[in-house]
Amino acid sequence: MFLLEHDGKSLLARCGLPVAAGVLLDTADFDPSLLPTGPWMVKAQVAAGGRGKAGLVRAADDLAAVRRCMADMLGATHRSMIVRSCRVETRVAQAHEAYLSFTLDAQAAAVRVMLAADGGVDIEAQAQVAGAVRSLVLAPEADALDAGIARLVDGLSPRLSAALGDAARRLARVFVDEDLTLLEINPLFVLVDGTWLAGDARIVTDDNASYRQAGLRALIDDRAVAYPEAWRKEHHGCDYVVVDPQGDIGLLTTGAGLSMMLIDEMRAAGLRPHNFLDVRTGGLRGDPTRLVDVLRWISEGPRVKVLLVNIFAGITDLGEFSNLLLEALSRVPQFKVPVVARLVGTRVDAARTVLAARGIALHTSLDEALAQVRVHLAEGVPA
Amino acid sequence: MFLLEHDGKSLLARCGLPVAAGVLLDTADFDPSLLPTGPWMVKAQVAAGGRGKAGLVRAADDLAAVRRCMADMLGATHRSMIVRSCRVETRVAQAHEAYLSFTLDAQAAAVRVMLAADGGVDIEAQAQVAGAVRSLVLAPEADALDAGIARLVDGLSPRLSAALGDAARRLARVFVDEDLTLLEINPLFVLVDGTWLAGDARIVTDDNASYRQAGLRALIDDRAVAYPEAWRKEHHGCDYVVVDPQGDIGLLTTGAGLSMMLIDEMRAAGLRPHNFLDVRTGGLRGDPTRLVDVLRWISEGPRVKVLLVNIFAGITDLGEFSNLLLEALSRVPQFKVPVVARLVGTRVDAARTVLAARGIALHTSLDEALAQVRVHLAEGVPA
Amino acid sequence: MIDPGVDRNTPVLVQGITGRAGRMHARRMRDYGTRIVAGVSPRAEVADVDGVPVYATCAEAVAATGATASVLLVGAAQLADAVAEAVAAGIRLVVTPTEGMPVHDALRTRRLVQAAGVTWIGASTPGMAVAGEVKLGFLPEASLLPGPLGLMSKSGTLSYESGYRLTAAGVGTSVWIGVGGDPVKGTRFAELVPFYAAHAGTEALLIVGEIGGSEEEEFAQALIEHAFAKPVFALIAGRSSPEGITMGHAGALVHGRHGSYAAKAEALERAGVTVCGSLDEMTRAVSAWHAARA
Amino acid sequence: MIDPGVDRNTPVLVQGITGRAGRMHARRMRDYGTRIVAGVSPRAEVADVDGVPVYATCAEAVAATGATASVLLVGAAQLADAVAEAVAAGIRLVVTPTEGMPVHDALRTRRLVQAAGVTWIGASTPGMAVAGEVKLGFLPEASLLPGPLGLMSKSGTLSYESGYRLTAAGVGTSVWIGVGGDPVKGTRFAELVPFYAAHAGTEALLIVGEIGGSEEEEFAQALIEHAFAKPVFALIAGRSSPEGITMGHAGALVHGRHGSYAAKAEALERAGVTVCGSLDEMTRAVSAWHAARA
Repeated sequence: MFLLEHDGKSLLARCGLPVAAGVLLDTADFDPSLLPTGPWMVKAQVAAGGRGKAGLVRAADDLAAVRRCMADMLGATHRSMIVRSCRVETRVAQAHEAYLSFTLDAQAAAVRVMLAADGGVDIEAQAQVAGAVRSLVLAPEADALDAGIARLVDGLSPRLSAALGDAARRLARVFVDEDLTLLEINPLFVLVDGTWLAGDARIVTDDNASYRQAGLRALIDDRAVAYPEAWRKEHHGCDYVVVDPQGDIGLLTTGAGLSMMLIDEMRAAGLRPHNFLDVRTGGLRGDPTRLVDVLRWISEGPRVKVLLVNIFAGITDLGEFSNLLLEALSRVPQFKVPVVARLVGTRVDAARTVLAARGIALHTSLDEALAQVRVHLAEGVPA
Repeated sequence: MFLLEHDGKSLLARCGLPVAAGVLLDTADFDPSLLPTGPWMVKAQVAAGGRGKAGLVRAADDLAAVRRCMADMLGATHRSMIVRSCRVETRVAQAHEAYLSFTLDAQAAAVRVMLAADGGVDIEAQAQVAGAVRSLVLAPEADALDAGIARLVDGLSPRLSAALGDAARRLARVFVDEDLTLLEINPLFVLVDGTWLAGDARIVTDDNASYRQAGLRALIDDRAVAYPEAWRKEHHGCDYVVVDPQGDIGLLTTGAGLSMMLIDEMRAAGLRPHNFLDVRTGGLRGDPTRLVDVLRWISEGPRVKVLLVNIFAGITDLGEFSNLLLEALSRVPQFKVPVVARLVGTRVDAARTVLAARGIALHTSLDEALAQVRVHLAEGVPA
Repeated sequence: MIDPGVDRNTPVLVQGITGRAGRMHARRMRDYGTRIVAGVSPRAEVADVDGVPVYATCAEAVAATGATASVLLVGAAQLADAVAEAVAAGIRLVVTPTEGMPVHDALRTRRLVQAAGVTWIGASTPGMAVAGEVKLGFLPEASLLPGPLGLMSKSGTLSYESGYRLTAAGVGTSVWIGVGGDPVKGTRFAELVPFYAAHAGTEALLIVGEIGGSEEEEFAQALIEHAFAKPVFALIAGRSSPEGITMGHAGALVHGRHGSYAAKAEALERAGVTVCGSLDEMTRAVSAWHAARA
Repeated sequence: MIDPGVDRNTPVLVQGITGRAGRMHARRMRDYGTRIVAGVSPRAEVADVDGVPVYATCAEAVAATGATASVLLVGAAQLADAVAEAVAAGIRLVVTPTEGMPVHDALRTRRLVQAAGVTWIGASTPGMAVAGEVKLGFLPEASLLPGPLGLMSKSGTLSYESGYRLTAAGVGTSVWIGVGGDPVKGTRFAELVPFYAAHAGTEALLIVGEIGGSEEEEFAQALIEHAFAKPVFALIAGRSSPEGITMGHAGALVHGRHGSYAAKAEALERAGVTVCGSLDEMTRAVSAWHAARA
């Protein structure tokens, strides 16, 4: 998951790397003794770029100014995300700004390290200048990383070479040990005395590795609202995204690719699905709980008028699934929309019998099912 | 620090212990797919007891009810703390309620385990019934704990004995391994099938052990507002408490005991100190930063009219300290109140010279200093 | 180097055979025709599962049976070690349906199999199959009709649906390989181009891709570089997915233009691929080719 | 068992002598009269600090010098191991000024020293002293006048101020022991009652306590049980501290009536202790006793 700047910097700090001292605050009415030493930068915490230009990163010289900045930022919307908290940190003065990043090269099965002596907000412009951004693809072992980093910083001024070499070696360890898939520090401040610290932190963690990263698990536990996808994966074992809050068709579907394709096709046909879902039928194991949860979420769509169930069962027993579905529907009685089922695969005949008993017709053709969805939508329109 | 219930339960869950599934939410306008399976309990997160009687723990059967409960609770004040978040968790039905706690016995240098077959809100009443609460003081090693726990559950019904024995053995490991000083589970739910789960969690962690508890450090990083004392200790290295928001005397003092005593004596004499502070002069090491921070905090007291500096220097060089103090005062120019200094100890004469150059008289008698404070307070009163 | 060639005679291991999934899928694969010669499990007390002998280690299983391929049905946390064990034991083809492998584990495992010259299909793959002959993994029989179409897919379910519709239309598959939806994997679309170019039973190729990553673009480049002469069709899921949000697969993430549907469609079309906008369109296009070739 | 008896002849080690604090306080203690015979530090390259020989381990230092007491100036994370090393080397009295020792470490260390019959003063103690003769720790000279008053304290600074005022009033101390402000510690007020009862140079006792915990209550109980015959004075900080908030010391936490000023004052007064409400009152009361005894 893409960490908020504050969480990224906390991770770095816990790994022993230097960052500007900072605190995460969710109210302008804070206890002043929580602040680090001033003067400060006040930085809205949303998982998106372009904060500076949107006025969401501001300097503050006194406590009153910090409170004013926070009052302005909290509750503001940036790229359709609400600012729920700000990081207030000690401002770094008179530092050189460099750039350093670590990513994975999936094809080369290696770590790509990128370094620019001149970083900051204009890194995209720098990237156009030949030689300004140095880059190497390195094996993920410590020796190989260190050797490559030595080549990357070779030829820079002694102060920059020493500072960026130290930064890169230590950040490379963090990248590997903490199971990161992106680690970008821009700007990386190099101070006059040759020390460095991370001015920003763009970090993407690997959710699959959360079982061996206690800090990441703690973060997900703490911040369901900030990291809803990771939280859902950790606690519900399925993927759910509201793709259209005003959509009128709820989807109960399995398989990421097929569910995405279904949404693509429905939209192309002028229909408005409310949600993406990969319910993972293979993980239900006879318990309707996950289906109950999912139906509750879908029922929250204010305009949802029909539920389309689309399951391609390579392995899942559709008879058993249909029983679970009926049980789940009965546990969400307030969700009273018509149900259209399109099921293909193992024991589809048993499913047909089960669903028929509740008046739900089973389709095997997706086109037919979509036609039935349209009928229900038309019925839902007031005369 | 005393953990919020949610953080306590997350800690237990990360240690592999069973708790009701739950999520921490700070807004009633949440994504419904973050909720665990319903029906739910909505529990306001404040670090104080008596939530149930204050209506801050409520049952909710549907999403609308959850949102209603949260809208009621968020922003409410309980024992002078503001409710900033709620834990919404799956409600446990039809369970027996037991009690289990672990504390430290400082005199015996041992772990006290207390167990009651009948727990819940009436545990205080149970404690009056002879034999209802079983208690043993045990050595902190695993073998000794397990042997003692076997004696504690002996004689209970087979189902309770098995469940509470399992719970106590596993919780004892958590108590020791996670450096807890209090671990109380009340109620501890024992289900019909003999499994158990933690219905509540009162946990106090040892801040001194945070260097070896990554999860605790992550929590402090995440939640400065919820855990201000731990955050301050981690990041500022000093202790600061506002004891009277309307107090008119700011205190720049060192030593916990002497600072407490000073406040006691001032209050007994009808004075109103604003804050407690143990600035730890031994940790300044020639850098005025901590003093600047502290002066900023004190300057936030809306009625602070005078600053009393009281330092007993067994080791600290008072000449050097006085220079740091003047430097710090010059960096907080908006804090314009008169300063009264009472300094005793090493190199007090050098301090007198330094302070005199800025017009600050140095007292060695605390009584004289307090008399001078009264003069300044009287000056501050409008004619 | 990448050689996913298997047939009904290939001796296959199942690592993790004593687990719930291991037992079920070993039986299903065997019922389909796969020559399951042994299982591997650290549970020393189990001598056999449904008649398949169980060994404590891959090395013992390979020594006793001569297995050359292995299907791994073990947990994500054990997967990297299990692949390494298979490679060390001399297995030449590993198929790993397990979901949730940490990316850094996948990176190291990819380096390991490349160094050993072993072919690794996965992780997060539904598996692979030669229709009517052998399958390694989960591919459903309703979608498996023997025929001349090579099929590669990131997504399991979308490929099932594709195969099902093509089966209904009378178009069968030659070699079907699910490369999986993870960002770092053992075998990428582009790396299979030489195999399908050389594979006599494959007369055309369908790739079922999805947004995110750069595999479709690499694949388009490989088609050009290898002067791939057979017709190629593509179906790409996620055209209408919002940017910056992961839709199920960790790899299915679009940032700006990188990984977008438009970028993929453009690259594929430049390489002469017929990009289909829907399952229907894909089925019609492939059926038309199939009918025309007869 | 608890025996804090030291004099000018006691041979004392300083563990952690090569650190900043170790070097400074070793010099100050020696200047005061303490017989510092050796330092201990893992920094093998340092042969001596200000003329004090440095050994790599306590065992070597004890073997070479016969030291029986040790002052530990090491980090909180190393403290438990360092005490264990001192105990294993045969040291009989350890003084640990270090702040921030984890409570569970303190618990295990207390068990260890009790089993070995070793006296441990600390952690978070300013140390102890026999005024005019020897000091182990940080106690400031301005507060140390030889005299007949035994002094025990949880808080460093409040005891400095108390000693300073008493010194100004002409009242000196016999044996001054800072037990420290941590909740779990090596030596508690009550455990020192037999020592002060038997100590010939002590004619009266002052305890400087604070809210939180139950040491003052235990101490009151011990006075009764041992029929302690000398006058006892008490000064307790934190009377006006808010409940449920820690004021600096981890032990200074009041929950309900437990650990409150009122509970402590009541228990002490029941045991015949003169509880003083302020530094002034304490100074007057002790001075009055001191003047009357002459």
